[in-house]
Parts: sequence; C-alpha cells; structure tokens
Amino acid sequence: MTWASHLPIIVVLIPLLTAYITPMLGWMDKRICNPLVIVSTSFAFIASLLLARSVLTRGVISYHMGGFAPPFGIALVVDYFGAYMCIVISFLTLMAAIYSREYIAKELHESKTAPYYTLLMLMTGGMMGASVTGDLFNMFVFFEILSISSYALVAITGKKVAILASYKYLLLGAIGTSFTLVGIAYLYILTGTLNMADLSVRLASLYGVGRSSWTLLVALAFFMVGYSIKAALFPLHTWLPDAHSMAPSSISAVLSGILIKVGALALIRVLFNIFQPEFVVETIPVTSMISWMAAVAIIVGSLFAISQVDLKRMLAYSSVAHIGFIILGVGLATGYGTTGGILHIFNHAMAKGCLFLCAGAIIYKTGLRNIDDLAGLGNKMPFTMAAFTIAALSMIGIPPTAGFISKFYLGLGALETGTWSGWVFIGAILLGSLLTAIFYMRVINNIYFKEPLHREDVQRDETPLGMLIPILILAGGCVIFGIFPRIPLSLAEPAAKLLLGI
Amino acid sequence: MIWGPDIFILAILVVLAIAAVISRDLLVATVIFSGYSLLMAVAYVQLNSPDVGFTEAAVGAGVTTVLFILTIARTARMEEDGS
Amino acid sequence: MVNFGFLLGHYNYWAVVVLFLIGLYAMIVKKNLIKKFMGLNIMDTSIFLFYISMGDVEGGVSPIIAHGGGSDVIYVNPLPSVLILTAIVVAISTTALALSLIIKIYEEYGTLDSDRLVELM
Amino acid sequence: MIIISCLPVIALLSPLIGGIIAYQAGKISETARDLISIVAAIVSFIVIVAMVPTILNGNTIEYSFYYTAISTLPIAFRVGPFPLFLGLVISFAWILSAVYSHRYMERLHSRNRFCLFMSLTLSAVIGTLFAKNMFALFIFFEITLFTSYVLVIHEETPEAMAAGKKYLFLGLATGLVMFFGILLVYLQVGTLDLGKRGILDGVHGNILYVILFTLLVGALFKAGMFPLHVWLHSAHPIAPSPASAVLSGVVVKEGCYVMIRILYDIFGVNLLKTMLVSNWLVLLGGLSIFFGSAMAIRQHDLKTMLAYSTVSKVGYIFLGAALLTPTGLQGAMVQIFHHLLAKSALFFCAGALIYKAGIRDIDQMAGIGKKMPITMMVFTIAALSMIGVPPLVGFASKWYIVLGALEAGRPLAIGFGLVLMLSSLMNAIYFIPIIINAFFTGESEHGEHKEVRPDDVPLSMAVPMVILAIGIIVFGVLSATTSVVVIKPTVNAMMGL
Repeated sequence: MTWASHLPIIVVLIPLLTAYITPMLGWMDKRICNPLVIVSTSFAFIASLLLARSVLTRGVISYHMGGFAPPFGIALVVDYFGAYMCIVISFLTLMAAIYSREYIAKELHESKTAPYYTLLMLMTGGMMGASVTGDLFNMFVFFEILSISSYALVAITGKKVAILASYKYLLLGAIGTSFTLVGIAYLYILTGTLNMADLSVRLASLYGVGRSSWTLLVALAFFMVGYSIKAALFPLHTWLPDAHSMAPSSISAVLSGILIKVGALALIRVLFNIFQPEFVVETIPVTSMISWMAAVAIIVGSLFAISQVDLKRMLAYSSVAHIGFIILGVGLATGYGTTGGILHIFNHAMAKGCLFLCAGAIIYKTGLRNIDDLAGLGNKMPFTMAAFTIAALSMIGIPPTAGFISKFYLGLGALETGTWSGWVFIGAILLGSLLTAIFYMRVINNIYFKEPLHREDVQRDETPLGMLIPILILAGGCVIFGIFPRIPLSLAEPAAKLLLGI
Repeated sequence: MIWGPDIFILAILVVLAIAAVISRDLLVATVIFSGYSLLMAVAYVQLNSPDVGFTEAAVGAGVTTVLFILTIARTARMEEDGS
Repeated sequence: MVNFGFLLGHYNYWAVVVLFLIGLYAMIVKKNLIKKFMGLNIMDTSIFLFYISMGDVEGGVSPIIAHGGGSDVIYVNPLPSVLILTAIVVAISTTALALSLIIKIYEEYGTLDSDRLVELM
Repeated sequence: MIIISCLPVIALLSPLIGGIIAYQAGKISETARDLISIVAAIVSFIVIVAMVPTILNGNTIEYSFYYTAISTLPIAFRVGPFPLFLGLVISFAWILSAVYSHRYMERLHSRNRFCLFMSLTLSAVIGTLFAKNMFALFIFFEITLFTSYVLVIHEETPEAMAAGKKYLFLGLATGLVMFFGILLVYLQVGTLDLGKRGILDGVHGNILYVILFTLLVGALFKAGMFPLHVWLHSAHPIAPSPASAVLSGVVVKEGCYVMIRILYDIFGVNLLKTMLVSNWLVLLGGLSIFFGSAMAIRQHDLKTMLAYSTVSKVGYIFLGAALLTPTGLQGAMVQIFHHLLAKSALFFCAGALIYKAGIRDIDQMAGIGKKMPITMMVFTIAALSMIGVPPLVGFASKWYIVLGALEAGRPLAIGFGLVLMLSSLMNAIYFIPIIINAFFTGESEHGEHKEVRPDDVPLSMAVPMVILAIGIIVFGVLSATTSVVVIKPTVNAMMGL
C-alpha cells in the first residue's frame, strides 16, 4: 500500500494535473473536457474518502514533499478537518461538474468551455491544497490559485455586471491576499519557520513576552482581516453578493458552497492550529470577537436577504448569514460549538449548492431570476422545485434535514459557554433561523401556492436529466445526513476536538 | 542588523510612490511607477537578494509596466473628475 | 522607554509601512480602477521589501556559492527570497487579470471611475 | 419480539408511504387515491391496535435507530399507555376524516396535494406520540407544523395565505423557543429521555422556570392556548373542513400531548410542586377557558366559532393537567378524547353545511335541521357534549376535572367550580341557539339554502359523522368502565403511581 501513503499529494495533484490536461485536450475536442473533469473529480472524491479513512484509522497524516522533513521541506498535514474539507470540496465540485455539462452548453459560448473547466479544476486544486497543507506560505499560494481562478470564473460569462462583480471581488481579494502576506511575514520574523506545527510550538513560548506578544497580535490582526475577506465574514462580505449572484450558477454553487468555507478553514487554521486555543480564547479573546462579528453577520445577512428580489442575490446574502453560523460555531471554541460550525460547513455546502444549482436550472429553463415571477414552477419543474424546497428547509434548520443537526450543535455550543454572551449568540442563531425561514418560505410559497401569471403556460417542463441528477443527489443528501448525522460527525467531532485540544 | 540600502533610496521610493498615486495622467503615473519598481529592484539587490532584484526589474518594471500601458492604450489616459 | 535608536535603526521597516499605507490609500480612496491596481502593486512591493529586509543579515552575503563557500561566510536567509519570487508571480498574475477585466469594463461601461460605475450598475 | 418492536415504525410509515403512493395514484384515478389513503390510515390504526395487548400486559414497546442520530439522542420510539391511547383515537379519527374527505374534497382544487399532506400530518403526529425522547419528539413536532401549514393554506386565497403565514411563522418562532428549552434541558441533565418521570430532578434555581416557560411556549402554541391562540381562529376555519377537523381535533391534541409530557415527564409532579407553579398554570388554563368561550359567543361564522371553542376546551385540558392530581390528569385525558370526537364531529357538520348548502354563517342556519336532519342531529349531540350534558362524554371529563380540583385543595375547587359553571353556561349560550334555530325556526325569507333539497349529505360523509356521534354517546355512558380500564392505568403510569 505504498500509493496510499501518497494520498495527501494525490488529492491535490489530480485536479491540478487535470487543469493542465484540459486545455490541451479541449483544443482538440471540446466535448472531451466534461467527461475528463467528471472522471478526475470522481477520482479526487474517492481519494478523499480513502484519505479520510486512513486519517480515521491512523490519525493525523504528515506527508513530506520531496522527502525533506519539516521545518525545511514543505509538509502536507492531513488532520480530520483537512480530510473532511477534501471530501466536501471534491463532492460538491463533482456535482457542479456533472451539472455543468448541459448548463454550460447553453450559458457559455463554446469557445469558453475549455477555459471554464480548466479554471474549475485549478480552483478545486487550490481548495484541496489549502485544506491539506501544513505550511503557511504554501497555504498562501494555494489561496492565490483558488482566488485568481475564482475571479476569472465569476467573469467568465462576459456579461457587463459579471465583470464588474468580478472586479470588485478581485479588488477586495487582492487586499486580503496582501494582508495575509504581511501576517506571514510577522510570524516568520518571530519564529523563523513557516511550518504550522512548528509555528505553534515556537509561538507558545512567546505568548505574553513583551514586545513579541504585540507583534503576535499585529500578525493575528492581519490574518483575521485577510482571511475574513476570503471567508466573506461580515463586515468584509461586500464582494460576495455581487460575485456569487453574477457567476454562472454551477460556479455560484461552488463559490458559496465551499470556496468561502476554505476561507473559514484558513481562519480556523490560524486561530487553532498556529495560535493555541488558550491564547486566542483566554489571553486575547479573539474568538469571542469573531463570534460577535459572526452573530451580526447572521442577522444582517438574513435581513439583507429578505429585502432581495433577485433569487440568486438572495441566496448569496443567505451565504453571508450562514458563513456567520459557521464562524460563530468555531468562535465559540466549545466542543459542541466548534463541531457544529464544522458540521455546518458540510450541511451548508450541500444545501446551498443545491439551491444555486436549482436557481441555475430555473434560469436555464425559464430565464427567470425574480422571486415574484416564480409562480407555477412547482407544477412546471416538480423535481427541481422539490429539491429546492428540501434544501431551503435544510437552510432554515427544519428537522429532519441536515441543517437541524448543525443548528442543534451550534445551540448547544452557545449555551455551553455558560456566559451571558452565549445567550446572546443562541438568540442570534434562533433569530437567524427564523429570518431565514422568512425569505425561503416566500420563495416556496411563490413556487407552490401562487396563481401563475398565465396558467395555460404551465406545463410539465423538467430540467434535463444531466442537471437534475446532481440537484437530486444534493437534496437527498440534505435529508439523509439529517437522519444519519453520524456520518459527517464521525469526522467533524474529532476535528473539533483536535483543533481545540480537548 | 539592516544597513543595506541607503536611506536615500528609500526616501526616493516613497516620493515616487506618492507621485505615482497623485498623478492624474495615468501614463505619467505608469512611467513613474516603472521607475519606482526599478529602484525597488535596486533596493532588493542592496539587501543581498539579487535574484529577487532581477525578477522585480523584469516583472515589476518590465511586464507590469507594459501591461499598464497596454491597458491605458485601450481605455482612457486621464483620470476622470470624481464629480 | 521608547528606544529611538531601535526605531531609527530600522528605517527599512518605516519605508515599508509608509509604502504599504500609500498603496492601501490608493486602493481605497482613488476612484480610477487602474490607479487602484497601481496602489496594489505599490502595496505588494512594500511587502516584498519587508520580507527581503528581514532576510538580510548584517555583513551577510547573497546565498550564492560563488563566494567560495566555507563556514566563515555568513549567508543571508534565502527562504524569504524564494517566497518573494513566488509572490511576485502571484502579484503579476493578479494584476494581469485585473487589467484585462478593466479593459472589459471600459468596453462595456465607457468609464473607469468607480463612482460612476456604481451609478451605472 | 422483533415484529412487535417494529410496530411503531410501521404505524408511522404506513401513512407516509401510503400518502406518497396515493399522491401518485391520484394522477390516474381519484377514487384509487382516496382508497389508498383510507387503507393507509386503517393499516396504521390496526398496527396501533396490535400494540394494545403488549401494553396491557404492562410492557412498553421500544424501537431505536441507535446508530443513526447523535449518540445520546437516537431517533427512537417508545410506546406506553398514554401514547397508545391517544394514538388509537387519533388514527381512528383519521380514518373517518379520510372517508369524509373523499366526497367533500371533490369540489376543491389540488386534491392530490391535500391527500398527501393529510397523510404526512398523520405520520408526523404518530411520530410525535411515540417518540422516546424530546429530541425525536421535537423533530416530528416541527414536521407537523410544515405539513399542517400546507393544509391551512390549501385554498391559496389571500386570507388563507395570511392565516398560514401567521401559523407558520409563529409556529416556527415558538418552536425555536421550545428548541432553546430543549437545549437547556440537555445541557443540564445530559439526556432528553421521556421514560423517566422527572428527568430534571436535582436541578435547582431559576433555570427551571426558564426551561418550563420555553418548553411550554412551544407546546401551548400548537395547542392554541390563550395567549398563543392568535393563529388558531384564522387558521382552522380557513382550511377545508376535513382539515379543520384534523387540525382542531388532532394537531391541537398533539400540542396538549406534548404539554402533558413536558409537565409530567420532563419536570415530574414532585418538581412542579416544589416550584409552586401549579396555581399559575391553572389560572392560565382558566383564562383560556373564559377567553375562548367569550370570543366564541361573538362569532357569526360557524367555523370560527368552533375554533374559538377549541381555545376554551384546550384550557380545560391544560387546567386538568396542571392540577397535578391523578383525577385532574384523568379529566384532562378524557377531555382530550372527548374533544377529539366532538370537535371533529362539529367540523364535519360545518363542512357538510358548506358542502350541501353553502352555509358558513350561523344566522343562515335557520330551519336547516329539517333539510339536513342527520347532520344537525350529529351537531346537536356533539354540541351537547361540549356543553357537558350528563350522559355524554363531555360531562365525564368535566366531572373528573372538578374532582381533581377538589383533590388539589378547597379554594381551587371553589374557584374552578365557578369557572366550570360559567363556561358551561357560555358554551350553552353559543351552541343552544344554533340548535334551536336549526330545528325549530322556519326558514328565513332571505335564506340562502332554498335550493337545498331535503336530502342529507352523501353517505361517505354522513357515516363518519354518525360514528363520531355514537362514540360520544357510548363512551359517555360507559365512561365509568373505560376510565377504569383505560384511563386509570394510563394516569397511574404518568403519575408514577
């Protein structure tokens, strides 16, 4: 089983190599791009599952590239959290790739097919890399790969607004990049290493030591700002609604479903892997600060979502709220809370991915984006709309969907803190859930219970099968993992425990 | 610890950066920026990093400037008034 | 309490801070989209300068074997240079993408002023 | 016995699967659809009946998906006497309403959807009844909200949508409050199991009051108790009549059931007695009785009046349960049983009037008794039971509640005696004139049911009504026997005696 020990690098290399092959093959025949991408993401998905299995049986895997031991060589470190993220990333990308086959044919000009898949694979490779890397600068590089490809993907349709949205995204993203680069520099000055495990050991001796602890704080602040932009944490979310609503829907699903979660992953890595939990929780209450920001994000994001008329924009604002749920859970830094936050990464990825794919299917079939125009779609596209409803219920957190389980864990985590702010946080979680219900129920009511404008127009006109299958798989996942939450929890729980050191 | 570049170079860098930012003519700004990059490359070499210095000279002063000039050629040369 | 000698002795870092702020200022305050990215480049180069400065050692020489090697030669830390080479590539690709978007925006909207773009959106 | 332990799941799944099959069948044949949904309800009923011997032997039936949910909180079922008793009645009432809706619904749109969501609601209600822990209970409780929401807004008119919105969002909000309470309980004691009487024993301090308040908010909303009744009088009347019967007869009972489980299983009698909240809860029940009756008197729309009457009857149930005495709880249970029969019958009658004569208003009912004798006879029996006329089952429940109040203490008993008298009087005020009007007044000149021929509703609608009326009489007469055989053991199990 020698190849199994190379799994950490395999999951990164599969998408990256595909990204290089795709344009070459695409140059010969465009039709080959999609099967190629689907096959390679399937392999990446299987590899991620195997990786998760070996992490679960053997514990954290450290892989040294080129055989150089850290801190000199670049290390890939796959812990429970990294393996978990790999599964989520490859799974959702696989769904988006299957969906793209028919969707892209209509949405994009033929000449853009190969670039589209190339960028998609680059982005996936970047996300996978950021999840498994154990080196801070390496993380920066992977982040750049995924960011730049996502900027391009947002603009790929070439529509007026999409380009502007992409520009806005790029501008803020570039600021975020620079900030993280500065943060890395500070840590490097202090410790002389970039390996995360090494950093955490060396930083531990610096806590509370005069000037260096101030330097640490500055570094932490730069990281917080930089990765908060990538994760679209309020108030640095301003790029998200434009970018996610203007991108092609398959890309929106990936962006909202996992890309911002990779930003959250970076925040978590910085907070808990590089800095020690005791430092960020007790010495300097950074976690409680980001929890407050996340609580505001939940409320503000939901309120903005309520006021939207455009379906995809509403979904995008809903992502602002839900990244708030994730960060809030992580920031609570309690066993239940962090588990809930990590679990919600998975649950939100499925639900939001499904919702964006459904929105794409609606646009594909009818060209409608406005929520008020959706009347009668329940009869027109019954399966798509049923999937939409299930995913929306999961977003609200209605049992037995997966969203309920994460809400349960987040609520327990908030109460577990035992402080008054915990009660405020649970208030934010519950209120956020209610507000989420308001805007999703509006859509559901429009779809099912509103007289269509022209009744005779309503005929059964379902989404093509190639697009429907990923939608249904994701919607099914929302229910299955609500009834069997132990499957994601088997990774999420040890991940949270490992991060918190409990 | 750090004695590398003359303080003079750094001062000029700052002046050039400010000049590049406040210039309303984008072409002028680009030229100033090119000079800034070149000087920055010198600073890198002074700091015992010749490899970065060469790269910066090629990429920062060269490619970036060309890209900026190409962009300006295809868009507007002057900054518009904010009003 | 404040060690002025320390502060003045590290004028590289002061230059880094000033340049970083100039770049950030340009990115946030300037209305012209091209100018914003000129600001980004200034900001990035200042960060590179930061890395290079911290890698430098008093009396050190470039980590090139041409000096004859030997244990008495103090080399500067090569790692920051390597990192910066990567970062320069990243910065140029970001800039290239941004500028191509800017050209597209100008074709579509006929302006590069961010205030007017917000109105047109 | 594996089969026996699977029975709760079968009872839950048969309406679920039956509903989905019926939905598909409905696209081909309407009759087939209704047959399938009736069969599903009957299967569910038979399965619940099959559980009776085991329970009577003093055992409980348990079924868990141990490996599916969070380790300490499996989605599990446990059937004891009380859930079984309620499950029997509810699934039986469901058969009747499925039969009833066959003809009633034929004039309305989206019949397949209606049928599907009726079945889903039944499934969710049975899940709530049989849930082993509060976690599973809450899951089914929330599902009921959504499935019954679809029933409320069935007409899709702006009023229906508004009523549905109120129902849904208040339900969600109170559900979240209850969810908060559940989290508090779990963090305090690390379990949510409903099998042990009083899992909160050993917890002290103000947190208990917070838990009691938050949990009851959720349960009392669904039950339609006084301060949280605001949705009930708009949501129940606007639904199609079979759905109204189900909502008022069954879904409200689900709330009452959850409320009783909270009081007796989460808190337990001893803890509640030390918390000194009994009197306040009784007061709340009394307020609900008064308020519901008073508002019912003012109504002209028959279904709205019935909905307000539900508010007052739920007050009885709550009051009986809050007395914390065996007889009081017994009264509450009989009241649940009675109200389920009588209110379903009344809504069926109201539906029959709408179906046959298009009457919604009380004032238009003059003389209708001569044209629709069966309907109005059923109406009369159910209404008399509501008022509490002796041989009927409604009397028994009031009787037990009075006895329970006596057990609880003299001042309470006197106070409650007054409440009871007054409310019975008020019930009489709003029911008796309708009956007199219907049977003994001539048809008003601008009566809107002139075209109604003097035949009654179709057989498939008449039979369920008549069965309910017979049930009211029979169980009223046999109330002494049934209470010994069924209710007493149940109560003893609940009280831990």
